[in-house]
Amino acid sequence: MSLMEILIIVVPSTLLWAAPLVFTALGGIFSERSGVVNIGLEGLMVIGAFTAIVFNLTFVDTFGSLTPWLAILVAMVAGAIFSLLHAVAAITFRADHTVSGVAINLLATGLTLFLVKLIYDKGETDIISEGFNKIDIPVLKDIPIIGEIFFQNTYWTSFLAIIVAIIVWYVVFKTPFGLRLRSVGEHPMAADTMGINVTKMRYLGVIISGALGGIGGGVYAQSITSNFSHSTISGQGFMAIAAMIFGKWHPLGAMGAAIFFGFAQSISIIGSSLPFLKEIPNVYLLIAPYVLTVLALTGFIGRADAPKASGTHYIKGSR
Amino acid sequence: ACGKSDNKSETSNGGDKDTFSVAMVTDVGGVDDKSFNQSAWEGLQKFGKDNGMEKGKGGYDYVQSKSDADYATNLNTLARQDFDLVFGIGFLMQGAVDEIAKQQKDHHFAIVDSEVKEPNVASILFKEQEASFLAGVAAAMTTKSNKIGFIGGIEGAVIERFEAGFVAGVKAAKPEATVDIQYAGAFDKAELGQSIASKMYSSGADVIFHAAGGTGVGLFKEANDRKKKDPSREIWAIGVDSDQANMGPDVVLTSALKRVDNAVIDVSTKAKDGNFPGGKIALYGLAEDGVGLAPINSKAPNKSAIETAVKDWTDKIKSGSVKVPGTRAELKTFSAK
Amino acid sequence: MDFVIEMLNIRKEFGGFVANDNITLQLKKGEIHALLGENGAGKSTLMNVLFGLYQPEQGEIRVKGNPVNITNPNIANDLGIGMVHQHFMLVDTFTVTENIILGREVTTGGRIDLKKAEKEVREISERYGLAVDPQAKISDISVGMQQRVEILKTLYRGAEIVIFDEPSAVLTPQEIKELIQIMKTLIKEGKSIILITHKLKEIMEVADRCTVIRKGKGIGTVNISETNPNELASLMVGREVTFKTEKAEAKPQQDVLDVQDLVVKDPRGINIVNGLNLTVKAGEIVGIAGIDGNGQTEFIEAITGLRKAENGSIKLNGKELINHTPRKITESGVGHIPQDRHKHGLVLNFPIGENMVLQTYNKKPFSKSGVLNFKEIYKKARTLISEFDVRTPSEYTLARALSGGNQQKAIIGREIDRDPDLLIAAQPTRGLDVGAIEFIHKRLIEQRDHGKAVLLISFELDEILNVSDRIAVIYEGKIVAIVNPKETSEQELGLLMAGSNRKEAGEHSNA
Amino acid sequence: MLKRFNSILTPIIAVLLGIIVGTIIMVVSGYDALAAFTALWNGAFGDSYYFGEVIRQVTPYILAGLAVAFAFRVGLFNIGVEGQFLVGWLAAVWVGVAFDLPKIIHLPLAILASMAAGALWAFIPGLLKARFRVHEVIVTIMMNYVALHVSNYIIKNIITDNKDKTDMIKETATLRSDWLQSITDYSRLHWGIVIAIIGCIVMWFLLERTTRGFELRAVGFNQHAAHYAGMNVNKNIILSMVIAGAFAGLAGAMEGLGTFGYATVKGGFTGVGFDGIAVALLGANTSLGVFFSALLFGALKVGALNMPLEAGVPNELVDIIIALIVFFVASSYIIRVFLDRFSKKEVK
Ligand SMILES: Nc1ncnc2c1ncn2[C@@H]1O[C@H](COP(=O)(O)OP(=O)(O)OP(=O)(O)O)[C@@H](O)[C@H]1O
Ligand SMILES: Nc1ncnc2c1ncn2[C@@H]1O[C@H](COP(=O)(O)OP(=O)(O)OP(=O)(O)O)[C@@H](O)[C@H]1O
Ligand SMILES: [Mg+2]
Ligand SMILES: [Mg+2]
Repeated sequence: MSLMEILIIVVPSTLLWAAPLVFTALGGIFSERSGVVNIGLEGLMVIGAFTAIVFNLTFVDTFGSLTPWLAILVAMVAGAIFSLLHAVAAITFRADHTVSGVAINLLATGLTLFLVKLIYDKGETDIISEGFNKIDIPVLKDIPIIGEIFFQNTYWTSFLAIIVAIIVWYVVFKTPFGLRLRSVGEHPMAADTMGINVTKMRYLGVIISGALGGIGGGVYAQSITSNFSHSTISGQGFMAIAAMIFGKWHPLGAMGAAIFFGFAQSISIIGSSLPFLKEIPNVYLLIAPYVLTVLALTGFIGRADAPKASGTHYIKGSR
Repeated sequence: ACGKSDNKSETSNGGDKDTFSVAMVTDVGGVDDKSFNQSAWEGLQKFGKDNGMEKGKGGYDYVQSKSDADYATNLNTLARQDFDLVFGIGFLMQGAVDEIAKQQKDHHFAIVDSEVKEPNVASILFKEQEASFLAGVAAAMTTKSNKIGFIGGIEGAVIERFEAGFVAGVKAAKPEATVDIQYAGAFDKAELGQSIASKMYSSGADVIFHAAGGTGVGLFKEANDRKKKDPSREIWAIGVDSDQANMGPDVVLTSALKRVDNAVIDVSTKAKDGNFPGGKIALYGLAEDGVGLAPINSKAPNKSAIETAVKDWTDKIKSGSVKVPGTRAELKTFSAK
Repeated sequence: MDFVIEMLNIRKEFGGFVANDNITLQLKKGEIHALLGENGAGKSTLMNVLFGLYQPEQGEIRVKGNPVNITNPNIANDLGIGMVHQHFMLVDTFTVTENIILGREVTTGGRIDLKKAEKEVREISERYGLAVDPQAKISDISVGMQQRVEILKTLYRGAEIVIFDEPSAVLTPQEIKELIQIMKTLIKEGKSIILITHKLKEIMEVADRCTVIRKGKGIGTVNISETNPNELASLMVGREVTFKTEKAEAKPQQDVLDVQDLVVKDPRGINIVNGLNLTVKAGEIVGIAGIDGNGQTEFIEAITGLRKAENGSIKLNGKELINHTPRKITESGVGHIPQDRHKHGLVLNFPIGENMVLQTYNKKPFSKSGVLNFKEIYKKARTLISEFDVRTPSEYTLARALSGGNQQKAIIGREIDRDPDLLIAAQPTRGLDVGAIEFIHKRLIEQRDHGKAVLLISFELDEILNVSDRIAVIYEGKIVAIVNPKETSEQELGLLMAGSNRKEAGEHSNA
Repeated sequence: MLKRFNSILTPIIAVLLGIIVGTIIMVVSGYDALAAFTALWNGAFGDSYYFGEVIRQVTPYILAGLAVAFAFRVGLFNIGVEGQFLVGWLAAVWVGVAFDLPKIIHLPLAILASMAAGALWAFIPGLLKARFRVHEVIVTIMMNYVALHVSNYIIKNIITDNKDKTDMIKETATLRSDWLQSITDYSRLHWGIVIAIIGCIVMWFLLERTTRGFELRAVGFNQHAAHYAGMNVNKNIILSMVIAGAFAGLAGAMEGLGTFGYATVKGGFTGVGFDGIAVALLGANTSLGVFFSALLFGALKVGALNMPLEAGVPNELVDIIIALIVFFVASSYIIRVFLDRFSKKEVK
């Protein structure tokens, strides 16, 4: 296989894998930047995947090829609403953020499977007929070499994820909202004295993380699994958290990390066909993404500092 | 609680009831896994309806496991609920069936895809290689690039039978075609199936067969995607276990059928009639109608030629003149006359 | 009326505890109004009420004669009230400009316009003589600079009334001078100031009037021109106070601590301690005077093994200790009252009793073959609690629940009880009230009299001058001068700390 | 006094609230809640068999819970229990099938092997955290996947000849007991529960009564103060992960030597490790708390299996109830506020 051939296979698959992780990791950034640890991203993805699939199955006849796009909007709203539970617990009820996040994960899995059984009277949904499909990006696909590698046989969602990452970077680092969000996650009392409503900002951070986590789940289900079952989302939320930390809580960093995960994942699949990797027992390729991540963190990323006030409660007047 | 349990064991040991009841335990996949759990449940439902039984206690029913640790509990629960015959679906349940069968000697059990040597257990095995051999023939006769793909779930004896039979079928029909074999390492990761399929199609394969349960869903996704994008391209996928034609009317060439439903009905009927094959292996192949090949897609270019060839090979296998290899070792020495 | 602010009969409770009890404060336009009281008297609380952080249970606030209801800092800002907090309210990872504009961002098309904001910040800072680098990160600038950022924050919001809560506590004498200058500029520009400080000298120097509160109650307001420091002090405490710590002549003996050519790097790789030499003898207190950031923290951390030293030698009683583990150093006879009691000194979530054996838990009688003996641990705790007058409900109370002063007494008790040859006291009285300070100073002197070597680090020149037998001035990681407290002045020390050499410093202070 | 009472009352109220909300969900969805709870109860305690199964399920839950709780107490979040559990399971079975030894040696050896394997698996994130400050959450997540694939590989290619399942462990390595099975009507109850209880006691004693525990707790609360006090922070971080991993490995041994007696190739995670997180959190990371919350979880999980059959209610309902309980425990601040208000009124 020539390098070109390898790239033509690896790059779209990398981006396909990365897209849901990018969305969800960006969600994590909003939450943690506001000071609320959100280990419940996995659960929010579950909710997103569930609602997207249910919506898609129900309305595909009405909306046709528009359905998957509407479905991720619905998933976004569902994720945002569900994340309110985490917000109320972690911000208003002063729950330990981690505990509340774990509860979100448990609840999402239990509730969605319960609802699947209630709605469809079986353990998993049917397969959607209208998901996100492979496309060639108009115009760009004709660029020599690059066009073939990056813009053919790929998915709109991958590019949407990259665009959203750039938007998030802009929002977090270039707008008043972002400045306020970060100030609340670093030093809520300082923010309070500057007249910023800490509680409101934190609620917003968590809700946006729910929305993005919902999109992540919706994208995953509609571009990869095509149905919803107990195993649709199994660990991607945690991988998104890993991407967020790996990317040092920076939107573009998290995007890079998610793409790296996608790449490692692709290599583990294509590896057995590459001449120099062929002889290696399969197990090494299977664990490669995870080992590479750990090595990367140990080797050249070093320590990453979370927003200072993340995981803490802001109680007015306490010091 | 004590009194109640006494009560229960009394009835369960009584045995002089007039109705026959049967139930099954699924693995974590559940009865709609589009794979053998589903097939088994369909068989059980058919058996129940044909015999005028009702779903529930005293009729036919199933329990879904939520983890490996639940198998034994569920098997035992069903035995305690007085079902006369309890199926454990899948080789994963082998240990649990073995154990519970030893405890509940008055009940009949059956295990699918594995062997348990107890007098009250029937072991249901399939000659998957025969079905996949036919699939291999169909694939070989369809491919233009002479590159064919095989996606396996987790490596194991059952999937190895699929693999060996498939490769043998390809070789038999078109010796110059090559088969790219890859395992996903999971039965429930559609995304892995999709990536592997994408890789195979991108590197020239035009027919891919999967024996990977839910992972195989990704194969159909990828095939459909590519077909939709470029309808002129010949892209085919082959399903497994049940007829998966509905996964992609334009791309599913055929499916290697594993009629768990038929086997379940067969064993249940035998048990009901007092001929329970306890302690024996019930082996289902082409001859027993336990495996087979689904109808060839009408859009396939040389549909009738394939059908003829398949029929031909089927007869040879049924007659015993061709013995399809069930392991990689056997495959090495296999040669199709 | 010419009052810009009137706080009338303010009452603020914290769950039953009355922090402000019927306090009245009236601020005239263009005056500097001092607010004086002991630790915990309720000063910060009163100001937080004015700033909208707390809601009072009773009382009325008027701004320029109009009754107002200040429910959050935004309203205070809109009313022209700004506050420079006792603990800085700055986001470390932000730049100076970002901190200043936070909540009032300058935008063009939804985007923060940093260029424009920086220009505005530069303009204000030039107008009021508050030199800052608008692009610097807060974590990279000095404490004095950070304070200027705090002031700029209020001015940026167009504050007419600026509240300063203990602004000088963290500053060097030179910086304090600058601050006083700044305040005078502000008044000239038509602002009014409320100044909270424990330093009577400052009040005498800049304030026009002073309101005194004691234990949450208002004692009254006096004109500075009609009073003197002694009167203010007795109003504040409710009794006569002496300002000088009594102590006998020191009798220094052999060298206990001998530091030679010590070099310590900070995380950025700069030699923050840069060839430092110092000896401390048995029976003397050596005070280290210096501006924060000149290496005193790193110096102590190197002695105590909390930070790696690059080079040099640290000898205790002649034995080399450089880069040994903290445990080894502790056990060789070093006691350490750390600068940050919450970070280093205590495990706040442990009972105070367990904190008393933080270093000795693995020694008999507190444990035997790895198993703790709680009976002995709490017996020791009870002894220390009564000996060092630690006010706590019980020895099982979490350290977190104690007030700062009592936490500090517990640490001091623990360190002294281990009977070290060298006792290092880093800012042992920071934020404590007069009574506690007196107690701690006595203990340090007592240790000296028992023949121990004591090394005192403090940013309070008063404390250094009163307690030390010798003063070592640290500047840029070196001891640049050793002076006798009896033969020096605050001015001279201040100049030495700012890097002038001995001769210049002497000339300046004489001039 | 009142405070202590409230701190026991809070989790009880959380459990009740969880059940109430669960009931509402069932009623709204048109299920028979009473039948569901009856089925749940019968499925957990209706019979000595089910009680035995509950205890069997509780056993790994306790140990997995301890594995999370122990690390938590030292300030580390061990999401890697699942992986440590899998390698512990594998190691125990490996020793169980590979050797022929007298029981007195074989069983302890298999147990020790599981602890060593879990400890090793946790040592890596511990070391990376201590040495390079790499976030333990990421490393433990990654180690879970590595454990899954590596143990599958070892089962297939090293212990067996391309099979999906190892042989049964030798009789000399089993935790099972005919007697325990006979008194519980042939449940899979095994001696592991004794080990789990010993595990609780060990964790309590180690943390609360020893100098080592003093250090671990100090590091957990305040690393700076621990360093100041002369404790080796890095060593304690690594040690805490190693001990946590040993607990998780032990949990694996419970499955390998008790419940199953073999190890199989797995398509995905077992979930025990993740359930351990919830167990630990519900138990407030204390050994006694872990014990009781594991009991609750075990009963709910085993009892739930009976719900679809007997009451036609999806057993996911129990997952919802468990999640709600964790949620309410997390929000205990608000429960306490209510309790305080309530008790104040009483006094007045
Ligand atoms: N948030 C709070 N909750 C409970 N009590 C508080 C709170 N804030 C302050 N207090 C109490 O109110 C009293 C007054 O505190 P305040 O901070 O106003 O004192 P202060 O005069 O500023 O002291 P200092 O000189 O130490 O700054 C303190 O004794 C403290 O006990
Ligand atoms: N938020 C709060 N809730 C309850 N009590 C408080 C709160 N804040 C302070 N206190 C109590 O107020 C008292 C004094 O607190 P304060 O922080 O003013 O003490 P301090 O001597 O100034 O200490 P520090 O040196 O830490 O500033 C202590 O008893 C403390 O327990
Ligand atoms: Mg104050
Ligand atoms: Mg104070």
